[in-house]
Amino acid sequence: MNMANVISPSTVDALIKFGIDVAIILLKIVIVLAIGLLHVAYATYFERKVIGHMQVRLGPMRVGPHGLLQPFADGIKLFFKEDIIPAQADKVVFYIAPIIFMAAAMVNLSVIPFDANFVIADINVGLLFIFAMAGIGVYGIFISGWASNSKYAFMGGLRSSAQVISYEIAMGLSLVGVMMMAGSLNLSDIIRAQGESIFGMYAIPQFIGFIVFVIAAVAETNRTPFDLPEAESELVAGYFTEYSSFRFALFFLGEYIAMILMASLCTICFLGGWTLPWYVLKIFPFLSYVPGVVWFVLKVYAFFFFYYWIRATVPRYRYDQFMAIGWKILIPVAIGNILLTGLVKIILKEVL
Amino acid sequence: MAVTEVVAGLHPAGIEQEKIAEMIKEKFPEQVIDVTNFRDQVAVIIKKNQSFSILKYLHDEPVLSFDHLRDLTAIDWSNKKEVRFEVVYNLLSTKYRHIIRIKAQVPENDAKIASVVPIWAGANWHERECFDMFGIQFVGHPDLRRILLPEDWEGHPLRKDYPLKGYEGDKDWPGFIEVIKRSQELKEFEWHD
Amino acid sequence: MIKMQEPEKIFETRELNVNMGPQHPATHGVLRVVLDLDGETIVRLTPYVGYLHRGIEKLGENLSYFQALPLTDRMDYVSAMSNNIGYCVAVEKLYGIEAPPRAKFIRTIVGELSRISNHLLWLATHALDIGAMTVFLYCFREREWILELFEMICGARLTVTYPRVGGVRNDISQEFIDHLVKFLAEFPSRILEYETLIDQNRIWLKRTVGIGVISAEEAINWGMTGPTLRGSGIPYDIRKFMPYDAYDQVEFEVPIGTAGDTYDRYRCRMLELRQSVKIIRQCLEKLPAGPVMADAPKFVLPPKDKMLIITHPVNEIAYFIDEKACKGCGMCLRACPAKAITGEKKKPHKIDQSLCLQCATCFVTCKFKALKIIPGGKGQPEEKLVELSAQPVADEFKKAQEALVAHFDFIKKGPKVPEGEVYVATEVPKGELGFYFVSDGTHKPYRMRVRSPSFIHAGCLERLCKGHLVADVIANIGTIDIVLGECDR
Amino acid sequence: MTFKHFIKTITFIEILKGMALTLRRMFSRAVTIQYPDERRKIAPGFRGQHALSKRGGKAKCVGCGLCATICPSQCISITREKGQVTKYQIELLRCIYCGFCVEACPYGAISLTGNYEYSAYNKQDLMMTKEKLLSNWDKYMPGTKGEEYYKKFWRPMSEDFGTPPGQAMYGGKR
Repeated sequence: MNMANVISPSTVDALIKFGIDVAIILLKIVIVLAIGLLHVAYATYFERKVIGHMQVRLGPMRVGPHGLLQPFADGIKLFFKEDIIPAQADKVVFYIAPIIFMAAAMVNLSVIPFDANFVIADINVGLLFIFAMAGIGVYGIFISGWASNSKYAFMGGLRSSAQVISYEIAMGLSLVGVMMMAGSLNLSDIIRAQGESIFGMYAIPQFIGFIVFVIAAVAETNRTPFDLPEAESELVAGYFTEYSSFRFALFFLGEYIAMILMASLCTICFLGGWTLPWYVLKIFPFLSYVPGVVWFVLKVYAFFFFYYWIRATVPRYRYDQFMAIGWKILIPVAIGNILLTGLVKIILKEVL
Repeated sequence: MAVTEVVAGLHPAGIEQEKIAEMIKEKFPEQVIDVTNFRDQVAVIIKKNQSFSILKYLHDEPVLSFDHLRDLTAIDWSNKKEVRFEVVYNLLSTKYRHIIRIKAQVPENDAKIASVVPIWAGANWHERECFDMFGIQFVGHPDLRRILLPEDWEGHPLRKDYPLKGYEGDKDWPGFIEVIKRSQELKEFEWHD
Repeated sequence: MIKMQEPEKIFETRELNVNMGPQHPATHGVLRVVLDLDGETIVRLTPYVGYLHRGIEKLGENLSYFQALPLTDRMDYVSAMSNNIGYCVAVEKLYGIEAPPRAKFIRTIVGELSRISNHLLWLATHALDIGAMTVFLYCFREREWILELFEMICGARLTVTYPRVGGVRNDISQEFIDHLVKFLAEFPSRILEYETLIDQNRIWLKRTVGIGVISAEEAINWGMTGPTLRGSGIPYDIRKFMPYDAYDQVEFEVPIGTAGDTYDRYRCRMLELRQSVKIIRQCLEKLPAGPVMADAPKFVLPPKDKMLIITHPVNEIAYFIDEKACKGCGMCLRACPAKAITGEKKKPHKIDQSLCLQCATCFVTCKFKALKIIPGGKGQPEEKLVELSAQPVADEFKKAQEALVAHFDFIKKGPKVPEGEVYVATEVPKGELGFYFVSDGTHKPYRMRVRSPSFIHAGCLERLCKGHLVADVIANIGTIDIVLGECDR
Repeated sequence: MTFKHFIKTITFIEILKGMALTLRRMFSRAVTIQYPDERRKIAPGFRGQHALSKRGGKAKCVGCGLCATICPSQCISITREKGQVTKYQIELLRCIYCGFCVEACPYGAISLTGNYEYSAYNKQDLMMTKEKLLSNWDKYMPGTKGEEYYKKFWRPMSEDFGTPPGQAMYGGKR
C-alpha cells in the first residue's frame, strides 16, 4: 500500500495544524499547571504572612529569607511523611477521594481566561462547566469522609456536601445577573462585555450579586467563617482528619486551587478580568501598556487578600445558622437580584 | 440580647452561726450530737439517719435558705474517733450571706448516707468523688460511679489506711503491662518488608 | 379523622456516639466528653474527668503546710497566683495569723493580675474555639506582659509560688510598679481591641446569645460560682461576701448578667477585666509602707540575717559538746548527717572536729543545751575549745542561736497547728476555690480538701449542652472556663 | 428589628470595624521574638537551673540537708563522708523550681540561676552533680551577680518584718 495515496497533502497540512494546536494546548496546560501550582504554594505563604502580621506576629521566618522557601519545605515534608491509612478504612475509595477532589478543582483551570486569547479551552459554556466540576469535587469530599471510617470525618463530609450543594445554588443565581448583562456563558465574552460596558466592571451594577457571590465563594471553598466541614475546634479537621502526607497534600492543593478558581471567577465576572475600566484608563492612559495578565493576577490576589483578611477577623458560624443564611437569605436575595436585573434591562430597552 | 449591668449591691448579713446551730437543735433535738466552734466557724455534728431531712430543712426554711452547697467531702478519722467517717457539708446562703457546716457521722460497717442530689444538683459530682475516694455509698444518687480514678481501681485512696504510694507501689499498672506485652509481640514483626 | 399509619420500620436509626477528647483541640485539656448525637443535636453528654488526677489532696496530707504550697500552683496553672493566695489565706485562718497590710495589698494586686491573665487566656481559647483566631493572639500578647510582670516579682512566670503563709515571698520593686502602671495605662485600650473583633460581631452573637442558658436558681443549685454564676444574675462574689486580703479596702463592682447565657457570661468576664484594672489602680494608690511578712515567729520562716553570725562566719566556728551538760541521749548522734559524733548511751558524746561539717544539726537537736557554738573555734585543739566554751556568750550571738534553732525547727517540722477545722474560700478567676483543712494538732494537715470550681462546672456541662448542637458544646466548654488540672487535682 | 439595626445589618458595620482593626494591626510591629537568634531579657531572680554558690573558691554548702528536707518533690540527695559533702545531686526532671531550697538553706549555699536552656538526650545528663552545680555558679553568677541575688531573693530577711527605707511605692500618674 502506498501511504501517499491515502493521505492527501491537504490532510497532511490539517494533521500538522492539528499537531501544532495540540502542542500549543499542551504548552498552555504546562504553563498553567506550573504557574498555577507555584501560585498555590505561594498562596499558602501569602496567607500565613498576611494573617501573621494581622495577628502581630511574623509568620514563617526560618526557611530562606523571610521564610520565602517555606512552601517548598512544607511540600517536601508532606511528600515524605509516612502515609497512614486507617485499618478500618475503605481503602479503594480512600485512595480515590483526594484524587477526585484535586482533579475536579484542577480541570476548572482549563476554562479560565488569564488574558485575552490565553485560555486552554475557550468553550462557550465556561460558567456551567465550572459549576459542573465544582459539583464533582463534592464527591471527593463526601467519599473521603465516608471512606475514612471516622465519625468526625463522616460528619465533616456530610456538612461539606450539604454546604457546597446549597451554596452552589446561591452562587449560580448570583451569576445569572452577570450572564444576563453579558449575554453569554463564555468567560472571555463576559470579560469583553464588561470592558465595553459603561461601568467597566460588573461589581458596580451587580453589587447585590457581587456580595452574594463573595459570601457564597467563601462558603464554597470552606473558608472561615464558613469552614464548618473542617471546623478545627469541633471536628478537628473534618473530612480529612484521617488523611496524612501525600494524600493530605492533595486535599490541601485542591482547596487552594479551588480558592484560585473562585478568585478568578470573581475577577472574571465582577472585576473585569484582564481589562481595566475605561475611566481608569482615561485618567492613567499609560496603564494600557501593562499586559492584561498582570491585572488579572493582581485582582485575583486582591481577592485572596480578602479571603485572608476575613479569616483573620471573624469567628465561625454554626452549621444550622450557616445553612439558614444560605437558604433563607442568599438565595432569595440572589433571585431578587435576577428580577431586578431583568426589570432594569427591560426598562432600559424601552427607554433607549 | 441581654444586657449585663454592674451592681455593687449586697444582701444584708444573715443569722449568726451559733443561732443556726440552735435552730437545728431545736428542730431535730435527737439528731444533733455536738456543736463545735473553731476560728469563728461553727460545725454541727449530726447522726446520719436524718441527715437528708436536716439538710432539706436548711435548704427549704425561708429564713435560712442555704441555696449554695459550697463543698461536700468526707473525713476519715481512722481510729482516732469512734465513728470512722464524717461527711462534711459546707453550706452558704447567697441570699442572707450566712454559713454553716454540717458533719454527718458515718460508721465504717455501714458506710451509707442519703444523697443530697435532690436538694442540690451540684452535689452530684461531689458525692461521686466522695464515693471514689472514701468508699462511702450515697443512697439515691442517680449515677454513683468512680469519677477521678479508673473504673477498675482497687481501694479508696483518701482513706488513711491507703498508703501514699498505693498498694504494692512497685507494681506496674495494668495498662503499662499491656503496652509492654504488645511491644514485645510487635518486636518480632518485620516492619520493613 | 384519619389516623396516620405507622410507617414500616425498614431502617433502624440509632444515635451517633462520638468521643470528644481526651485529645481534642477544644476540650481545654484532657477532658473526655462522650456525645450521643441525633444528627448534630445532642441527646446525651457524659463528661469523663480524672486523666490529670495527681492526688493533690493525698499529697497535701503528707507534706507540711509550708511544703504543700507549690502543689496549688499545679492545680489551676493558668492562674497559679490566685490559687497560692487561696491556700495562704486558708492556712492563715487555720493558724490564726494575719498578713500585714502591705502584703495584703501586694497579694490583691497580683491576685487581680492573675485574674486578668486567666480571663485573657479564657477569652483567647473561647474565641479560638468559636473561630476568631486573631483574638487568641491579641490576648496572648497581653498575657505575656502579665507573665513578665510575674517574672519580675518572683522569678517565675507560670508556677509562681509567690505568696507565703503570713505574707509574700519578697517585696515588690520600684521597677515592677513602673511597669505595672504602664500596663494599667495601656490595658483598657487593649480590651477595646478584643471587643472590636467580637463583642458586636453578628457571628459571635449568633454563637453565644441563647446558648447554654441557665436560670439563677438552677445555677446556684448546680453549685456554680464565679463569673459562670454571675452571668445568671446572682451577685455572689466572695471578694464582697467575705472579704479577704485587701478587698474590703478597695471599691469595685460585681458585674452580673441577666439572661444566663454564654454571651452574658462572656460580658461578665469582660467587665471583670475592667474591674480588676480598677482594683489594681486603687491598690497601687493605697499601697502602704511596712512589712511584707507577718510578725508571727512560730508560723513563718524566721529572718535569715539574724543568724548570719553563725552561718556566714568571719572566723569560722566550731561545735563542741559540753561534757557536764550532756546526758548522753544520743539524739545528736543520730541526727548528725556526717556521723562526726561518737559516744555511748548515757555517757557524754564527743565531736570529731575533723569530720564535722559545721551544719548545726546537732545544735538544734540537743535538748539539754549541751552543745555549744564556739566562734573562732575551728581548727583549735580540744583544750582550747573547753576554755572558749566557758566564756560568756554575747547577746547577739545568743539571738542568732535562737534564730538558728527556729529556722531548723521550721524547716524540719513546720509549725504545729491546734486541733480544728476551717473552710476558707477565695474568689479565684474561675469561681470559688475552697480549702478545707482538718488539723489534728500536728504539723501536717490531717485532711486537706480542695473545692475546685472547675470540677463543679465540668459537672454542669451536661445540663448546659442538652438539646444544643455539636458546635455549642465547644461554646459551652469555653464558657464555664475549666482547667482540667484543677478539676482533677 | 429597628431601622438602625437593619442598617447595621446590611452594611456589615461591625465586621468592617473589625477588619479595619486587623488591617491596622497588620502594619504595627510584630511582638514575635525570633528565639534562638534573639533572646528575651530575663528578670533577676529567675528560677532556672540550680547552682551551688562558693565563697573564696570553696562551696558554701555544708550538707545539713535542710534543702532535701523541705523539697516538696524530694529531688535533692546529699551524701557526706569524712567531713565533706561528697555527693550533692539534684534531679532536674523532678524539680519543680519552687525555690524552697533557697529559702530553706541557712547558709545561702544554693541558688537558682537564670539558665533555662538545658535540654539533654538522656536522663543522666539531667542529674546535677556537685561539680556541675559549682561550675554553674561560675557560669551564671559571675562577679557581684551572686551577691545581689542573695540580697534580693534569699528571703525572708529582717526587713521583710519591718519597714525598710526606700520601699517601692506608687508615685502618682506618669
